[in-house]
Amino acid sequence: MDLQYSGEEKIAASPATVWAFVQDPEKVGRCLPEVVDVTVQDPTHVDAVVQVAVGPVRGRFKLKLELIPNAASRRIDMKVSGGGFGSVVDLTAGADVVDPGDGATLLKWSGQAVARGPVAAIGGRVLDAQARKLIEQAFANVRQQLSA
Amino acid sequence: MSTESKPGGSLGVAMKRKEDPRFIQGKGHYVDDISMPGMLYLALVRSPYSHAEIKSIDISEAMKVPGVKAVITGKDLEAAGLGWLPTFHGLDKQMVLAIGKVLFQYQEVAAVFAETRGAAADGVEAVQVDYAPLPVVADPFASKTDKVILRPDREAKTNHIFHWEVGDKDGTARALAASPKRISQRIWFQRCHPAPLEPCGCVAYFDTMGRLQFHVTSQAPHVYRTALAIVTGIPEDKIHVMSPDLGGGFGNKVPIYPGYVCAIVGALKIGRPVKWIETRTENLTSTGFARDYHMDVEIGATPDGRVTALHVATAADHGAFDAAADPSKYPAGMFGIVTGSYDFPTAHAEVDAYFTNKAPGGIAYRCSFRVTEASFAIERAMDILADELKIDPVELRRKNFVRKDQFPYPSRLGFTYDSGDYHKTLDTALEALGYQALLKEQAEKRAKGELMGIGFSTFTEVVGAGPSKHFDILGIKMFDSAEIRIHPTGAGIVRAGTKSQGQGHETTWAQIVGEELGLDPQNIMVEEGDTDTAPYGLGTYASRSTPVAGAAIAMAARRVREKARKVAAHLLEAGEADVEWKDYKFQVKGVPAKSVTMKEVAFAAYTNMAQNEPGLEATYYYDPPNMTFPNGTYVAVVDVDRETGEVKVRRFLAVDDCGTIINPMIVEGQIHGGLTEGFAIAFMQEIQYDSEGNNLNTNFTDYLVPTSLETPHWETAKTITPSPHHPIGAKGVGESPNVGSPAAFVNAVVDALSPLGVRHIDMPVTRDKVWRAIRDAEARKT
Amino acid sequence: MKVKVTVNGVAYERDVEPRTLLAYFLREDCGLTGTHVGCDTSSCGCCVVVMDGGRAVKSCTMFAAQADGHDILTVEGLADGGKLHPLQQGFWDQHGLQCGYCTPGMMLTAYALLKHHPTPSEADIREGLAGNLCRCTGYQNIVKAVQQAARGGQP
Amino acid sequence: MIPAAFDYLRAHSTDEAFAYLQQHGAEARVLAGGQSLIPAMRFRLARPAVLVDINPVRDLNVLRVNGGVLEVGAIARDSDIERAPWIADRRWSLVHDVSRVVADPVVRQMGTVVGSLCHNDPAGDWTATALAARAEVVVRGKAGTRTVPIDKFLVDSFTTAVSEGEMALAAHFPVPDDRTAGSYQKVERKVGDFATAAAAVQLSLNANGTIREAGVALSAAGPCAVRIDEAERMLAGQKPTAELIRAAADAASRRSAPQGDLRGSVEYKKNLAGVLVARGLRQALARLGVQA
Repeated sequence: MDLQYSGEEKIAASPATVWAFVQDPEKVGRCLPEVVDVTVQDPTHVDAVVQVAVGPVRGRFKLKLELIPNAASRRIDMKVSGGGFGSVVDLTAGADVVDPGDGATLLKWSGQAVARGPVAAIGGRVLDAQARKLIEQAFANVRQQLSA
Repeated sequence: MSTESKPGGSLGVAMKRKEDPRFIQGKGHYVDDISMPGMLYLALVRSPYSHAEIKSIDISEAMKVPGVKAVITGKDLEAAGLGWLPTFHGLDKQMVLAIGKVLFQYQEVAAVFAETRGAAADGVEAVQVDYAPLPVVADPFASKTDKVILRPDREAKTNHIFHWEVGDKDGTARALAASPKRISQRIWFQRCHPAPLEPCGCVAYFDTMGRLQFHVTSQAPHVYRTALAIVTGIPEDKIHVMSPDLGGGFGNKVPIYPGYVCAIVGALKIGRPVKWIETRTENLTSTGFARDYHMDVEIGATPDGRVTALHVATAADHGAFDAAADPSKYPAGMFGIVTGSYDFPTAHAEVDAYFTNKAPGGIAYRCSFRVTEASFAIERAMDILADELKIDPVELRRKNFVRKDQFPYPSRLGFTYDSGDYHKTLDTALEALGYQALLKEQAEKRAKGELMGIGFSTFTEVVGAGPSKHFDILGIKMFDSAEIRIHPTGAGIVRAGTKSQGQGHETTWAQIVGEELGLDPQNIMVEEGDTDTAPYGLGTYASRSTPVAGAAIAMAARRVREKARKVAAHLLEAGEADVEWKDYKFQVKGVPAKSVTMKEVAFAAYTNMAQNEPGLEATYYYDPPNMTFPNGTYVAVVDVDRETGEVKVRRFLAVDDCGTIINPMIVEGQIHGGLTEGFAIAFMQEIQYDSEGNNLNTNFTDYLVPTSLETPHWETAKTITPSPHHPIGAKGVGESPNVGSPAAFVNAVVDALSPLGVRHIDMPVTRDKVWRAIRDAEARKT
Repeated sequence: MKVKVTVNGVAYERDVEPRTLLAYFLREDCGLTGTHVGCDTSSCGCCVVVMDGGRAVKSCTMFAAQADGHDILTVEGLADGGKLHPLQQGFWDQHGLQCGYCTPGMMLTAYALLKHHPTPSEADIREGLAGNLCRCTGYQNIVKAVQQAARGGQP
Repeated sequence: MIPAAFDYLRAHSTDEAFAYLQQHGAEARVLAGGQSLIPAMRFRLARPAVLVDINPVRDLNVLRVNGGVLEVGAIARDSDIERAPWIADRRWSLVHDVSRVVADPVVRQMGTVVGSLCHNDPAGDWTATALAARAEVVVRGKAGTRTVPIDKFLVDSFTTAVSEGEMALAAHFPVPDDRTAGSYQKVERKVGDFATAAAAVQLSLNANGTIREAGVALSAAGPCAVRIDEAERMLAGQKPTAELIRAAADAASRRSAPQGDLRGSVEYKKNLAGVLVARGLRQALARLGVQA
């Protein structure tokens, strides 16, 4: 069960500012929707607890976030894995920090979620909606935090 | 058919079942009904990954969960010498709890013991396992490349488990090459699962005498006792296995599962009773699956439809461990029955098995050891041949049937069919069906563009494993046994080495004793499943109960009769030689009026036995001289909805020949149940894995069991061709309907679509597949 | 929490966790093991009991707390003293069971069906039982058993 | 499987239930039928900290025609509709059809209509029915009780206009006139399965036989049940003909955006959507004595 998404965010901040922001585990962790707690493990690893509320799926889920910056191509890749009770959700997302030349920045992102275990079997449809929302909201939060 | 049980003449009586009163009043006794003071609940941590290294298992959080008493992992078991268990036929071994890495999704990783079910589940959730995913091998064809070696623990560093073959390889190849007509088809019998309504489970504890008291859902309790003794080192006298009422088995309750071993180890380590009951998800994802045979079938024939040669090459998906519960000399089970009901001049069958990242197993779901796969292959391929030769599939079968006069028939792949009258069974079906009228209706419908199909399956099975010269499990020969004791008042008890899971042994075994000894079956108690009391037996599966244990009961009864004859002679004041058993009583030869009943003799055996040994009992261990070969003709009539791809089974007729019938009502019940399983397999069921090794059918929402609304109405009929070598001529019938029916369903659908040029559809025949087959065929036409 | 349920006419008062499912309350807190559990997705119907005289419910998909103050009929309450209920007699006469695991749920679903639909056709019965799975009988004899019960219990 | 632990609060009145929900907000879930919630809890997908049981609330257990609407209270069961004496009237044929194919006959004796609407499963049966019948949902929030048209009520997969701390009290199905009939066409692999595809249709005719109003909606054809506006517009005012039915069906098939899964491929489900709308329209018209 894997599910793909993509999107774009126009951010009113310079590419350099955006590039610095997306490499900061604390800041990126805080962008996760409904995040309740963020604990930075090291410069590229952060644990976060998010409150999930999609239909019947309610409760707190522990997520492990790994940031993989690629300075040359100004691309940041992220691995998010989390779950509970024998289920695992592996999200991979990546964003290209693009300089359209007008002083602002274009964040072109794409994401993919792979679910395993009972959550895939039962929550397949629930999961799709939740994973898409998680990734969309995270990148929207990046824009919000940078333009404020 | 008479339904009254009476002393003598209880064979063939549709007697009401003796075991029903407890079930209809909620007084059945299933494993999960057992609860004991201080009993702990065991729940298993399972892997979400299908192939991954285990970096670490952190049980600290779990141990803090209120109610959790202990958590054990593979390393703990390894330290106790129980890390790996030999698989059923002893040619491989299987991890109890994962050690080092996991090899299939939902594999057991850790065992949590807690005071309540809730606490056990909470404990499972708190165990932190760190996995490092490894590349996944999702089918035998990827496995064959050996790019990723799944089992480095084995000596041979390959995923190839075994090559098996039987028959004349070169002769068949030559005959095929020389055949003017030839068909070949890849036929995949998909992975499915027996899913008995009661999941597997056990209660294990060590009593004050240090004996392991082990209540478990087992179809073969004695084999469990011996295997556990060998594996755990606990002396066999200190192991008491009790298999109570079982809520269905269908082969799912033959293997010994990791949950059982963890329960025993837990009970020993913690010193309290431990109950393990699996969930439906655990049952479907980790216990014995069935089938998963990719079969390439080739048949050669003359233009007028005489078959010349058969070749079948199979790639078998055995999952992560080779735990297929076959007799040890038969890695591909009875697949050699693939020539079916047809007299092939030459044949050659071969099977290559491979490891994959899927659950282990393969032998289950009423399969008679791969007979379901073999029968589906030949019955589907014969329809493809009929289509190629433009001959009516009925005529093609009739022309190639083994004739009645050829029995006992030596098949080209090593069996000697005991008896059969295939033409009579076929004609019985055609007449009951009104075949000509159906053909006329089909022609009219086809003219209007409607899709109607008629599908046949004229199968022959091989059951009743089996003769000691060929068959053993863990070295133990596959005999079976019975012990009969008649009490002073003429009542009695029979104990057998089998274990019913709903087949009605408490009634049918009593009917055999009633017939053989002229006693009332209502007063013959039947007991199975308790290894402290029942004589040693190999259990109930592969339709072996009646052919093997049924024979043992008849033979034990005849030993009782011989002993009784001595007491009768004394009562009749006649020489033993002058006393004969006739019309269910002992008579002085030629003087029928001078006779005594078995009831009278039984009383005398305890009160007036003269010089004879008191008491009236006997035991018999029956080693069958040959297997038995039930057959049948099944016919499905279907209508296909072009717009939705739905297939409606309008009629289904099953004519079965299983030799002598003990209880027609119970036989009919077995046929109804087996046909419903065949229907489910043909149209609904599959255990599917994606390329990542994720199981997509892990519960009853996605692994479909048909309800009363989808299940067709079943028409049944019979012919009777007794087995010459069985004491009462019985052949066994439990698996025939599951063996024979899938081909009839699929043949009917393909027949309905044949005007569009469709020649084969793999099971399950879903609406989506049918709709697309129609759409693609119409696209080809324009 | 405290839960008081009348089961087969007998009042049971127990202290249970809120998450206790009614099926396990009946089996383990009341010791009535005739109600069975066969799945984890409310699919199989082995756990069906009858609430308040006429409503068939899957007791694995209901908390014991929801049954507080209600009447529950389980298979153990079907027979009237020694006399079998027409459904029990029907299942026995028509060979409507083999392993017995689905039988309690099947009979209680039929009990509620007959309460609301005393003279059902074969189609009504097959539709009414479509929430209960059986792996042994193929349903045909179960339908005949319910038809016999509807006729007043004679074979 | 055993759910995660939670606190159980039994409400005896709507006010009491509403107070609990306001107090616990996102942590709480309403327990009515529980036929979707409890299985999700058993798999620990749903782990609410608090369950508010509204089954004891007598005034939510209502099923009556009142002021031009069929009022379906929050704990009125599917089976109550299935067994209602008035259900055989052809004006209620859509609602009658769906009440016989939701889930399975035992689940329907606990499952509720309002619960199904609030759950808003992409393959839900009541959501598509509510669209075709142009129902409304009564929701109680901090600012009091409001009536939300179904089109506004269904927001996204498993998401509706009921926000945290709020509670749905009832669903109102307008009472159709006597020249109205409907049909619910559902294809499922077996009883109890989610729909592979499903179409809800309701037609009201003018005296001259033309279509006064048409409701056409699909289930299992997108994030949640979807109204096929184009088909409804096509049908309105027209005389029902075979070509019109085909055009409406094609519009539905075009609009259908299902996911491919074990139940069928995208192309199969899209085609099926059209087939079921056509069959639904034909059956509704047949129930009105019109052959098309």
